[in-house]
Amino acid sequence: MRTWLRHHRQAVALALGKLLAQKAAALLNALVIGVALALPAGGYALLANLLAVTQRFAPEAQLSLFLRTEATKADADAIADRLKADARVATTRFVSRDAALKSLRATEGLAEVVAALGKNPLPDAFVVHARDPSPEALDALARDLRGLGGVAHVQVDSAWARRLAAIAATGRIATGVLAALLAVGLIAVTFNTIRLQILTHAEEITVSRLIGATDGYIARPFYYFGSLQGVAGGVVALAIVWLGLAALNLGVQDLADSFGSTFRLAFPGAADASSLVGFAGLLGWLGSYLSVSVHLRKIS
Amino acid sequence: MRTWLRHHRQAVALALGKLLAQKAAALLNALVIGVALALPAGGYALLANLLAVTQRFAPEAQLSLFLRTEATKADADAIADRLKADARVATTRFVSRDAALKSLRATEGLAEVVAALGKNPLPDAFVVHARDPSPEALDALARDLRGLGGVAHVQVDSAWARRLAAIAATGRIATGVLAALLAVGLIAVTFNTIRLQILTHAEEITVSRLIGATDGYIARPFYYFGSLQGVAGGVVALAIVWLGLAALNLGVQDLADSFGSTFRLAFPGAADASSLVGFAGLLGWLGSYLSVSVHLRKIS
Amino acid sequence: MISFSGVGKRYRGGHEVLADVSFTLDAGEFAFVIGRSGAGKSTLLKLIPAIERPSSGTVLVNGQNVGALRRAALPYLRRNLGLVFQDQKLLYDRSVYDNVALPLAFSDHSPREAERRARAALDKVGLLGRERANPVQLSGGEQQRLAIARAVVNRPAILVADEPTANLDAESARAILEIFAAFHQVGVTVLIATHDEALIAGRAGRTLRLSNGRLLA
Amino acid sequence: MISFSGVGKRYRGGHEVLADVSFTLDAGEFAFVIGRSGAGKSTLLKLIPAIERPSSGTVLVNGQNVGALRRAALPYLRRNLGLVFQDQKLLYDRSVYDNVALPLAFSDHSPREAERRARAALDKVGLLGRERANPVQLSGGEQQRLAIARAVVNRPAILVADEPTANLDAESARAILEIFAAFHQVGVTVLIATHDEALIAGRAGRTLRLSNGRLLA
Ligand SMILES: Nc1ncnc2c1ncn2[C@@H]1O[C@H](COP(=O)(O)OP(=O)(O)OP(=O)(O)O)[C@@H](O)[C@H]1O
Ligand SMILES: Nc1ncnc2c1ncn2[C@@H]1O[C@H](COP(=O)(O)OP(=O)(O)OP(=O)(O)O)[C@@H](O)[C@H]1O
Ligand SMILES: [Mg+2]
Ligand SMILES: [Mg+2]
Repeated sequence: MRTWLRHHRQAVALALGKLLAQKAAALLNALVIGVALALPAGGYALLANLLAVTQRFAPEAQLSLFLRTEATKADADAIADRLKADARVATTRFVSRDAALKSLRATEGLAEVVAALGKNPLPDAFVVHARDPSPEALDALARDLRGLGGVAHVQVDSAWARRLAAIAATGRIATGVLAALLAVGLIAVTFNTIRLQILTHAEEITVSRLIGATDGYIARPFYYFGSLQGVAGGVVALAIVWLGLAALNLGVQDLADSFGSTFRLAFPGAADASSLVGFAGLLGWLGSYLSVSVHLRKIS
Repeated sequence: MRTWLRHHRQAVALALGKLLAQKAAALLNALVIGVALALPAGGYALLANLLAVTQRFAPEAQLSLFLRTEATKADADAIADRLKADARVATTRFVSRDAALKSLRATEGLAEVVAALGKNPLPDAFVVHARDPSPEALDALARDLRGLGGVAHVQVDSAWARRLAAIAATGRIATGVLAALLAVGLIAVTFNTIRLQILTHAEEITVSRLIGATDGYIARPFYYFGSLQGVAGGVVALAIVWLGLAALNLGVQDLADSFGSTFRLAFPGAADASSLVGFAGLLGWLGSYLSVSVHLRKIS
Repeated sequence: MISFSGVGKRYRGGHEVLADVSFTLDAGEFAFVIGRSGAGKSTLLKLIPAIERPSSGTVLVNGQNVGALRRAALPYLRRNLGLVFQDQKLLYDRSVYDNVALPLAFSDHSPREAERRARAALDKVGLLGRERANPVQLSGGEQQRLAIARAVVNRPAILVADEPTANLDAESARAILEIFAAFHQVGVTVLIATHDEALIAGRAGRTLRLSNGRLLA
Repeated sequence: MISFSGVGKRYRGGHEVLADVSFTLDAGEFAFVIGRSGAGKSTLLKLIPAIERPSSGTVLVNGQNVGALRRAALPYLRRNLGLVFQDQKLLYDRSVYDNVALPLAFSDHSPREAERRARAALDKVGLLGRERANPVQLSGGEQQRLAIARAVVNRPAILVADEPTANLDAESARAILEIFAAFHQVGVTVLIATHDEALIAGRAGRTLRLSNGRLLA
C-alpha cells in the first residue's frame, strides 16, 4: 500500500514535471485542446443564451380571445370564470378595448392611423397562456373556447409555438453535433499527444521494460499526463469562451440598446465551468488510456 | 537545378510517405486540426448566412413619407419629381391610401380592427429607400423632406438601420475573434506536431547533420509535412462544417417552413472552400517554419 | 540456477543462430561465453531474461521455465537479474545518477536507501563525482561502466553482461573484471559474453565456447 | 591534410581533456590514436569534423581552420570526411540499405549510381544480402561493420574511425583493418582511434599515443 501510494505520487510528479519542464510545449498543447474544446463549449454557451432569449418569447405560445363588440361586462366575467376553471389554462389577462387602443397608439408607425380613427374600433380581449405549449394542445383549447358565448374570434399564436419548437429542435441537433465533436476532438488530441509522447520516450520505455518495469508502472505517468492535459485544455477553453463572449457582448450591447433591452450574453456558471473542466480531464484520461493500449505494445 | 528539384521531390515524397505510413496518426492529426479549424470556418459560414438574411431586411433602411390627408394628386406628383431628383434617394414607391388599408387588413390580428373602421383613415404615402443606410444620412434626408409642401409626417426607420449596423458590428467582431482563433489554432497545432515530429526524429537529425546534411535539407520534409497536414486539416474542417450545416438545416427547415420561407443555410462556395484549404496549408507551412526555427537548433 | 537444455533459436526469416545448446550454471559460478562476431553470444544471453524466446528446448532460471513465462510475469523475472547490454541502453536525456537509480524506482526501497545504493554502485565503477553529468558527456568506456553500475545497483543474484569491456583498454577491462569477480566472491552468479580471448586468458572460471551457434566442448 | 597545432580542449565545467596536442598527418597517411579509456581519443577525433571545437590552438583540415568554420559551412566539410562513431549512430527505424545510402542523399549522384555505391559498400564489409534487415537484427559486430560501410560509401579522401573494432573478435577486427588498409592503398588518409594495443602490434602506420590528454612522443 505504501509502495502503491509512492508509485502513484511518483507518476503524478513525473507527469507534472514533464508538463512544467516544457512550459512552452505544455502551453501549446493546452492551447490546441482549448481551441478544439472552445468550439463546442462556446457553441453550448451561445445555445444556452439563445434558449434564454427564446424563453422570453415562450409566453407568446398563447391564445387571443376577442369578444364581440356588443358583449357586456357580465359576458366578460362569465368567460373569465370559465377560463379560470379550465385546467389547461395557466394564466389569463383581460385587455380592455381602451387599453388595446392605447398600446396600438404607442406602436411606432401606427400613431397616425390611430389619430385618424374617429372612435375606438377595438373589442375587449383575453390573452390566455396555455400550460402545454405544443401546437396540438393549443389548437384543441382554441376549438373549445370558440364555442363560448360572447366570443367573436379566437386567434392561436401557434405559429410562434411552432417556431419555438423548431428552434429548440435545431438547438438540440446543434448541441448533439457539438457534444460529439467535443468528445471526439478532445480524445483525438490526447490520443495523438500521448502517441507522440510514447514515441519520444520509446527508448526509456524499452529500457525500463528490460530492467523490470511493469506495463502498469510505465503507463501510469501517461494517464496522469493525459488527464492533466485535458484539464489544462478545459481551462484554456473556458478562457477562450469567456473572451469570445466578452468580445461578442460589445456588439450585443449596441444591438440590445437599439431594442431598448439590457440583454447581454451570459457567461457559463461555476457548475458548468467546473463540469467542462472535469469532463475535459475525463476525456483526456480516456484518450491517454486508448493511446497507451494501442501504442505501448508496439514498442518492443 | 536538377539536384535541387530532386531534393524537393525527395522531401515531398518523404513527407507524404510519413503521412501515409501512419495512416491512423495522419488521420488523427487532420481530425485535430480539422476540429480546431471547424470552429472559425463554421462560424464564418454561419455569419455569411446571417449577413445574407439581414440583407433581406436591408430595404428597411428606409423613410416613410406620409402626405396630408387633404393633399391633391398634383402635390403627390410634385413630391415624386422632387424625390426622383434627389441624389441621395435610391428608389421610391408610392403607396396609395387604398393599398395601405388593404395591406393593413391582411395583417394577422388587425383584420377585426380594420373591419370596425367606418372609413379609410390612412393617408397616401411614399416609401423612400436611401442610398446610404447609415443612421446619420437617413436623419439628414428626413429633415430635408419634412420641409416639402403637402408632407404631413416623415418617419425614419433608422431604428432598424441602427440595429443592422449593430448586427454587422457584432458580426465583424465575431469574425475577427474567429479569424484570430483560426490562425493561432492552426499554427499552434502545426507547431506542436512538428515539434514532436522533430523530437521523434532527433536521432535521424543528429546523424544526418554529422554526415553532412544541411539544415535546409533536414528542414524541408518538415515544411512539406506541416503544409500537407494543414491542407488535410482544412479538408476535414470543410467536411465538419458541411456536416454541421447539413445537420443544422434539418432544424432550419422546420423553422423556415413555419415562416413559410424556403430559407436554408448555404454551404460555402467553391472559392471559399478552396481558399479555406489553401489558407490552412499556408498556416501549416508557417507553423512548421516557426517550429523548425525553434526546435531544430535545439538538437545538437 | 541457469540451465539450458537442447536450446535452439531461429529468428524469423533467418538461419539457425543457436542449435542444441545445453549447459548448467550453478549458483555462484563464474562463466564466460566466448565466440566470434555473429556466433550467437548475445542471442544466448537474451534468452535468460526472456528478451528472446527459444525456438526449441528449455531455458530454466531459478527453476522457472522462462521461455514459457507470460508477458505479465517478465518484469518480476528481470528485477532479479542484473543485465549489461552490448549497446548499453543508457538514457541520454537523464543524468548519470538517474540512469543508475532507474531500477530502484520499481523496487521497494526508501528514498534514502535508494540514494545510498545508487552512490555505492557509481563508486564501484569509479564514476562517483559525475552524477550530474549527462551520459553523452562520458567517454565510451565510462558509459560502459555506467551500464555496469546500473546492472548491479539492485544487488541481483545473477549478473549477465554482454561485452562489458568492448570499449575498454586492457587495464580498464581488467579493473572491470575485478568488479565482477568481487560480486562472484559474495555468491553472485556471473555470466559474461566477450570476443576477447586475451581477456579470459589465465582467469579462473568456466568458458562456454560458441561457434556458429553450437557449444564446443 | 590534417594538422593540429597546440590544440587544447576543455569541456564546459570539466577538466582539460586535451592539452597542447600538435601533429600533422599528410595526405595518404595511415595513423592510429591509442590511449586508455578517457585519455581523450574520441575528443581528438571529434575536432576534425568540428563536432567539438578546440578551446585553444588550431585544427586544419585540407588547409581549412575547422575550429573557426561558420555553422552553415560544416555540412560541406563533413561530406568530404568518412566518419565512424564510437557509438555507431545507426538509425534503427531504417533498413540496413537505407542506413548505408543516407550520405548519398545529399550528394549529387543519380539514383542508379547511388544504388551501385551502396551495394558496393555493403559488399566490402560482408553485409550484402542483409540490406532489408533492420540494424537491431544485426549482431554487435555486424552493426559496427554497417557503420563502416556508411562511412566509406561516399569514397571520402579522409577516413576517421573511433574504435571501429571494439565489438569484434581478433579475427574479424583484422578483417576490418584490411578494409581500411585497402582504402589507404588507393590514397585515402586514415585515422583510427583504438584502445587495443594488440591490434596495432606489428602494423605499418604511425601511432599517436595519448595519455591524460597529452601526446607522448
Ligand atoms: N533480431 C534478430 N533478427 C534476425 N537476426 C538476428 C537478430 N539478432 C541477431 N541476429 C543474427 O543472429 C546472428 C547471431 O547474432 P548475435 O547478436 O547473437 O551474435 P554475437 O555472437 O553476439 O555477435 P557480436 O560479437 O558481433 O555481438 C547474427 O548473424 C545476427 O545477424
Ligand atoms: N561532452 C562532454 N562534456 C564533458 N566532458 C566530456 C565530454 N565528452 C567527454 N568528456 C570527458 O573527457 C574525457 C575524455 O573523453 P573521450 O571520450 O575523449 O575519451 P576516450 O579516450 O575516447 O575514452 P574511451 O576509450 O573510453 O572512449 C573523459 O573524462 C570524459 O568524461
Ligand atoms: Mg553480441
Ligand atoms: Mg572514446
